[in-house]
Amino acid sequence: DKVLMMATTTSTDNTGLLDVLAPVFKADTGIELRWVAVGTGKALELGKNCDVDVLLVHAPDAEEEYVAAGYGTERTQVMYNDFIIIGLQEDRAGVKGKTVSETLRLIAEKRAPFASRGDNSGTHKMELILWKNAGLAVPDREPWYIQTGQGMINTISVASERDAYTLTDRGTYIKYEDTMKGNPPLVILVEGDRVLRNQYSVIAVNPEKCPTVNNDLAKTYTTWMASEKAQKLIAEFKLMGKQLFYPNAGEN
Amino acid sequence: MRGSDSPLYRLEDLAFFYGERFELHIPKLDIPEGCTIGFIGPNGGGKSTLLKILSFLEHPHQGTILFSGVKVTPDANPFRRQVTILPQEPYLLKRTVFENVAYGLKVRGEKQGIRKKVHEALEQVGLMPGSFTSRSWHELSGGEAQRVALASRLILRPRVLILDEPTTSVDQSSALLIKESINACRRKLNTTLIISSHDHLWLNSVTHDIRKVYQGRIVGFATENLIFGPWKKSTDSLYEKILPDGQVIHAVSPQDAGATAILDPSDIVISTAHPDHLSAQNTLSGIVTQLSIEPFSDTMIMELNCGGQTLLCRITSNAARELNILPGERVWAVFKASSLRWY
Amino acid sequence: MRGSDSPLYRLEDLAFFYGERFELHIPKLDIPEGCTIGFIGPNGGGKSTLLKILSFLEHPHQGTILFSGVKVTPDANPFRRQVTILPQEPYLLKRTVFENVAYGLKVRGEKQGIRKKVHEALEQVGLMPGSFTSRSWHELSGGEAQRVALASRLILRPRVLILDEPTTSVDQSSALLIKESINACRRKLNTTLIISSHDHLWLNSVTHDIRKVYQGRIVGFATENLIFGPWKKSTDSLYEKILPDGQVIHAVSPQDAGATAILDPSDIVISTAHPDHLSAQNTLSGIVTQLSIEPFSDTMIMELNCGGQTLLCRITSNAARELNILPGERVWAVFKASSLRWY
Amino acid sequence: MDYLAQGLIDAIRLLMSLDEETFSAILTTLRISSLSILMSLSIGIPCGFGLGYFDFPGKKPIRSVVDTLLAMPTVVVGLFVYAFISRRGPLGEFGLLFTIPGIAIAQTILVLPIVISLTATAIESLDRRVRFTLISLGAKRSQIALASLLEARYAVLIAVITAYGRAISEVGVSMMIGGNIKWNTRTITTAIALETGKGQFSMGIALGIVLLLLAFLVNGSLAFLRKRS
Amino acid sequence: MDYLAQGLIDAIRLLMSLDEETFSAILTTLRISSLSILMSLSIGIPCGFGLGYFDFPGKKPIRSVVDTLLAMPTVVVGLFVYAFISRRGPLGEFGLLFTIPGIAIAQTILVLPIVISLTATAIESLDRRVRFTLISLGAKRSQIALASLLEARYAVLIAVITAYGRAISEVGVSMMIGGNIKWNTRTITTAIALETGKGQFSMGIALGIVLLLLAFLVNGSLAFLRKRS
Ligand SMILES: Nc1ncnc2c1ncn2[C@@H]1O[C@H](COP(=O)(O)OP(=O)(O)OP(=O)(O)O)[C@@H](O)[C@H]1O
Ligand SMILES: Nc1ncnc2c1ncn2[C@@H]1O[C@H](COP(=O)(O)OP(=O)(O)OP(=O)(O)O)[C@@H](O)[C@H]1O
Ligand SMILES: [Mg+2]
Ligand SMILES: [Mg+2]
Repeated sequence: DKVLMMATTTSTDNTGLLDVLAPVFKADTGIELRWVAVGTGKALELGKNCDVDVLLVHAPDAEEEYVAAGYGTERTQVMYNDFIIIGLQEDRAGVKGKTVSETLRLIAEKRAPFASRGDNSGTHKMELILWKNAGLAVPDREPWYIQTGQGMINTISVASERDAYTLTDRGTYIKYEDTMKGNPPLVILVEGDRVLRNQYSVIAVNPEKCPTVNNDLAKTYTTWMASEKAQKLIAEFKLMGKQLFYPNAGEN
Repeated sequence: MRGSDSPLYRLEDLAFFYGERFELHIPKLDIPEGCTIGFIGPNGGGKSTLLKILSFLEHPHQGTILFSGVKVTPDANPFRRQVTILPQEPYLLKRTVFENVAYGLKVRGEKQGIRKKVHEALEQVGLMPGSFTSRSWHELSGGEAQRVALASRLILRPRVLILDEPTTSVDQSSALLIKESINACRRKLNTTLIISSHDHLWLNSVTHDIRKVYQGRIVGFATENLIFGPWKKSTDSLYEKILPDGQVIHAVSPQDAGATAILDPSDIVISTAHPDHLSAQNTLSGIVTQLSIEPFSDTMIMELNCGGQTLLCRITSNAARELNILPGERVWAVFKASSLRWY
Repeated sequence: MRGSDSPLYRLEDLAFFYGERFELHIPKLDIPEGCTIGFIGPNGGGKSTLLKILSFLEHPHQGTILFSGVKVTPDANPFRRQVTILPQEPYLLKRTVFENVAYGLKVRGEKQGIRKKVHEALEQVGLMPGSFTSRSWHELSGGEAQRVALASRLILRPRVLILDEPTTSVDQSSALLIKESINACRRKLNTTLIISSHDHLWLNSVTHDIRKVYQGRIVGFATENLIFGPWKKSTDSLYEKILPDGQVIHAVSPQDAGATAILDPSDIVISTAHPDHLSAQNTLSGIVTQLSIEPFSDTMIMELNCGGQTLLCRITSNAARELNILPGERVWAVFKASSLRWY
Repeated sequence: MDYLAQGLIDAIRLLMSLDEETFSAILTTLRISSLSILMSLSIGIPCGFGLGYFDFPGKKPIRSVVDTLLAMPTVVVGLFVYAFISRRGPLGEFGLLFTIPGIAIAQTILVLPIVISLTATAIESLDRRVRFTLISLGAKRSQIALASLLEARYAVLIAVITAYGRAISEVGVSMMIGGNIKWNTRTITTAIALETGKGQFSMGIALGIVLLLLAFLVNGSLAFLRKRS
Repeated sequence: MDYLAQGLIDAIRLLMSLDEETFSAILTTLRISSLSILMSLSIGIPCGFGLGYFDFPGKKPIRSVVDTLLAMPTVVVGLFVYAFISRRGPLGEFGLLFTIPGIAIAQTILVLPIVISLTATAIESLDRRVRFTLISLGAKRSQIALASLLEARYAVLIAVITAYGRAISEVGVSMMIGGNIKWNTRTITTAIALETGKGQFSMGIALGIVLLLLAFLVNGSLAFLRKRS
């Protein structure tokens, strides 16, 4: 039996995308896909330790570093979704429709509560970039800046309990909308900015560093994910009638 | 409440069960205030069970207990602190000797003079306070532990002091001391004393009101002899029990083969020579093993060993003097078959 | 190994401490195989400690024990299964009576005939197997529990049987039974018996080799009288101890005021009238409380109560007969001041 | 393997450098665990005593339920408490969510079964004579409870230590109710979870060592109590 | 609040519908916890007996260490074991990561301190006469151990139940070592963590109820043992 071990981030697992892809992959190639869903940092660490064969992650800078250090090969981008800023309908800082940088400046100025994941995840890294882009220092001990150090859903929960704004990926937000029966306390306020794109890539663990990994299977998987069939499946994957991921294999 | 006419304890139609196996049944028992009453009897007779009931640790399954005229209920009992029991196997709290003896005072909220009282109580049981107070509960010999437990009861100056075999594993001179301490309690504080013991002599020196507890019943008085079955039919009307050495005891119509006979020591006549031509059906030869004075009377108890069966016989001091019998001699015990009453 | 010339136990210069407080010290003690030896003495004397050492439960801090000629070491002891002890406060395993009695056989890997042996052992201690085997450990009276514990030792048929106060809380007829059981052990199996007890009479009926253990030392024989201090100087060479009733005992040069004197019962002369013109300095008046035969001899032990001090006196049976003394009578005990030896 | 060695070095560095973040987490941890252990002892020990000492109808089923609750996952306790104290919950108005008292309440619920069950067993394992002795010496109900607990002090102490260990080491409740908010409700364990999630395994180990040191100190002071008593 | 009620309904539905995913998780949970409890008992009970029964130099420090390890967070145990069994770790070649035996080993390490500490206390709390009685009746060392444990059976049983509760309810180790792989190493607790992480609180509660039912059944069978003995 051919088993491919993958480390991935929680978003792909939590949304249920992998549950759709894995059976088809097995039917096509006879390979059973097993995955552990962890934070991006931990996923990369598992790769470094040769405990998995392939990674599906979304932190471009860390990924490049990882590949450059020789731990991974064949980084292939497969899909993206985007980040959004959500907050209360009342929108006390008045950020609705503003650009991302303006939004952050307004929040900092009004000292409106903002929930940050603070866990080095792809989302957190994106947030750090956004602060920098806005020309602001990353807040730390400000009372309005809530660093949860938790997963996305929990961070959204914290934000809603504290009437805070937060940055989230759209997939998780749709999931959240779903559990709130379509009537979430936090709504989308800022979206669509090009910088908010959230790119997912597949990386095979380098067999030179890790002789025990199944590099062949990893290659097969990478190819399959970039295949038209898989790309179509990704595009068709919907929650509440909404598309979560946008395939972009081969695009640059 | 405390009617001077009603006895301290009145037990009526009381019953306590351990499953099907054992039943303590007491149709009626009065214990007047200030008296001393002793219980004696074979193992498993029910002494400890009775004492636990009298100290309100167990509640009977049937019948009533009146304590100074008031009915005792199973729960919250206003008299609990007036009664204290030294159990058969006393337990010492895992603390020092001092704290063990002082515990009862402390829970009563006493704060003053505890030290002095503890020392007195220890002295009463023959333990030198200096050497014992600071010891831990396990740094004691068996008899010392027994006496610490007693001291922790004496210190309470209770209205009723119940002692379940207080002299087990206590040496003889301490047994004497204990006797004096509890007698002092009675004299000075009019404490009612309820005591069980297997040490007949010791118990006798503390009280002359000794009851026998046997198979869950109070069956008369201490010095009575119990003669156990099996009995088998010998002649038309007589039954017999054969002693280990071949001698025979005759009795009249036991209820069943395993029945137990009671023989009053006063019903036995002693002879220094083998008696002939006597109407009594029972003549047993035996060795005198012990002679002791009976307190508060002009009689003496003679203990005979008749081929393994111990018989207590009551004789007057005069008779003893005339017969000039000493331990180690052979005598004959004579009694009627009809003197054996059935339990 | 089992040299017929070497005694079963040989203790040499043995010492055992409980901190600073107590020291058991035995310069030399031999116990031959097959004998019966008794230990008696006041509470805290060290009997239990000695018996624990003899049963290899404690190891002395100093000195050696040879067991059938082999030196005993603190750890792995090849003789452990040859010796068993009934402790002063026996503990029953939280199982049924049957399992308690059978446990020793089971750990020895015996499988056959256990049922029969358990029944026999229970009968030996006077418990009917039918009514007891299936009971749980806590469904027993004090004396019954004591006897179950004894049965679980008797069943082992050990080479050495050590009993620490085996008759506490056991009734008199069971005490007789126990005596017979352990005597049978000795007769049939040549078991060595080591027994402590406070019941002088009972112990006396089991063995005539009774030692007194006092303040951690073996101080001679059982019937010796101990007279405790305080002593105070009266005349030039004499010291005196005043008894509760005012009578005085004179002694010669105690080491210190708290010293304890030993008085051999054979050193006391009994008189039925107040003796005059006697050279002995001590003449105490007392009431005879008890007379008992001494086994294996033609003597008798008379127990006197001299104003609170118990004195044991040894007289020949002939003398007893001639004097015609009975319990309850007043007599005079006469002995020399120099008869008091110092412990 | 490297993590372990690196973790040890990091642990020493953390403690030596008086790292502010770490000390904030240590303080939060100590606050929460002291609060929760005090609450759970003051509820759990009396309940455990009652369950071990008295005979009453329904005792056995209650005991079974308590024993079963020993298997309650922290996350479930977290969810349960969250349902009550979240804004929309019945106790929402007290604003306990994401606060130290909130975590302490949830931890109390988590460790209560341990305290109750182990205390009840400690009392049940006592010599059966203790009860009669205390009653016959005149102790009233609360005095009996106190004295019985003292008789069983070793077993009760180990109940306390086990409960404390559980409280200080749990993460689910602290995460769910506390929110792992930096400088605020972040405890050592939630910090460990965070670092581990980041892939900073050696930092996780380092914080784990810090936690164990803390536990060692707390146990040490309890052992000191044990000695004195 | 709603999700508590909803959780109850979901729990019934999960069990009634014989939901395959749930049953896979139940089975995995049972397998792991049985394995880990067996291992921890067979190591921990002898160790606990030794620690409670014998006096030896270093006994007290060892006891303190064991008591401290009660405060070991699951994640730290997970990291620790991970360091050994990861491919690059010294035991990497056995491929224990992401497997049931791997989780069981880590859980064993997690609950060992509980078993050892509570067993030691159970033995220490025994009447001091037990030891002498067993020796004098001729029991050899292993027989003494067995009989002492039987004398302390209630306290030992509660040690087992506490340890089992800890093993079945922990999530950090199962997550770290097991990886929460669906159909494979997903246990009830990791499923709860997953569902909670997704915001499916009622599902988390439902799975929590399932877990407690499981624990109740296991305890029930142990209570049955307790009755028979
Ligand atoms: N908890 C119990 N369960 C069942 N039976 C019991 C229980 N306790 C005692 N018994 C039985 O009840 C009877 C009376 O016991 P009790 O302890 O009152 O006797 P006792 O007269 O004090 O005997 P002893 O002289 O041996 O102390 C005995 O036959 C005993 O076996
Ligand atoms: N564990 C202990 N620690 C300290 N001292 C002890 C300990 N056990 C006994 N002792 C002391 O040692 C002495 C001897 O005790 P032991 O039990 O041998 O006496 P004993 O002769 O058996 O007395 P008893 O007739 O009361 O049973 C006593 O003074 C006692 O107080
Ligand atoms: Mg009794
Ligand atoms: Mg003794």
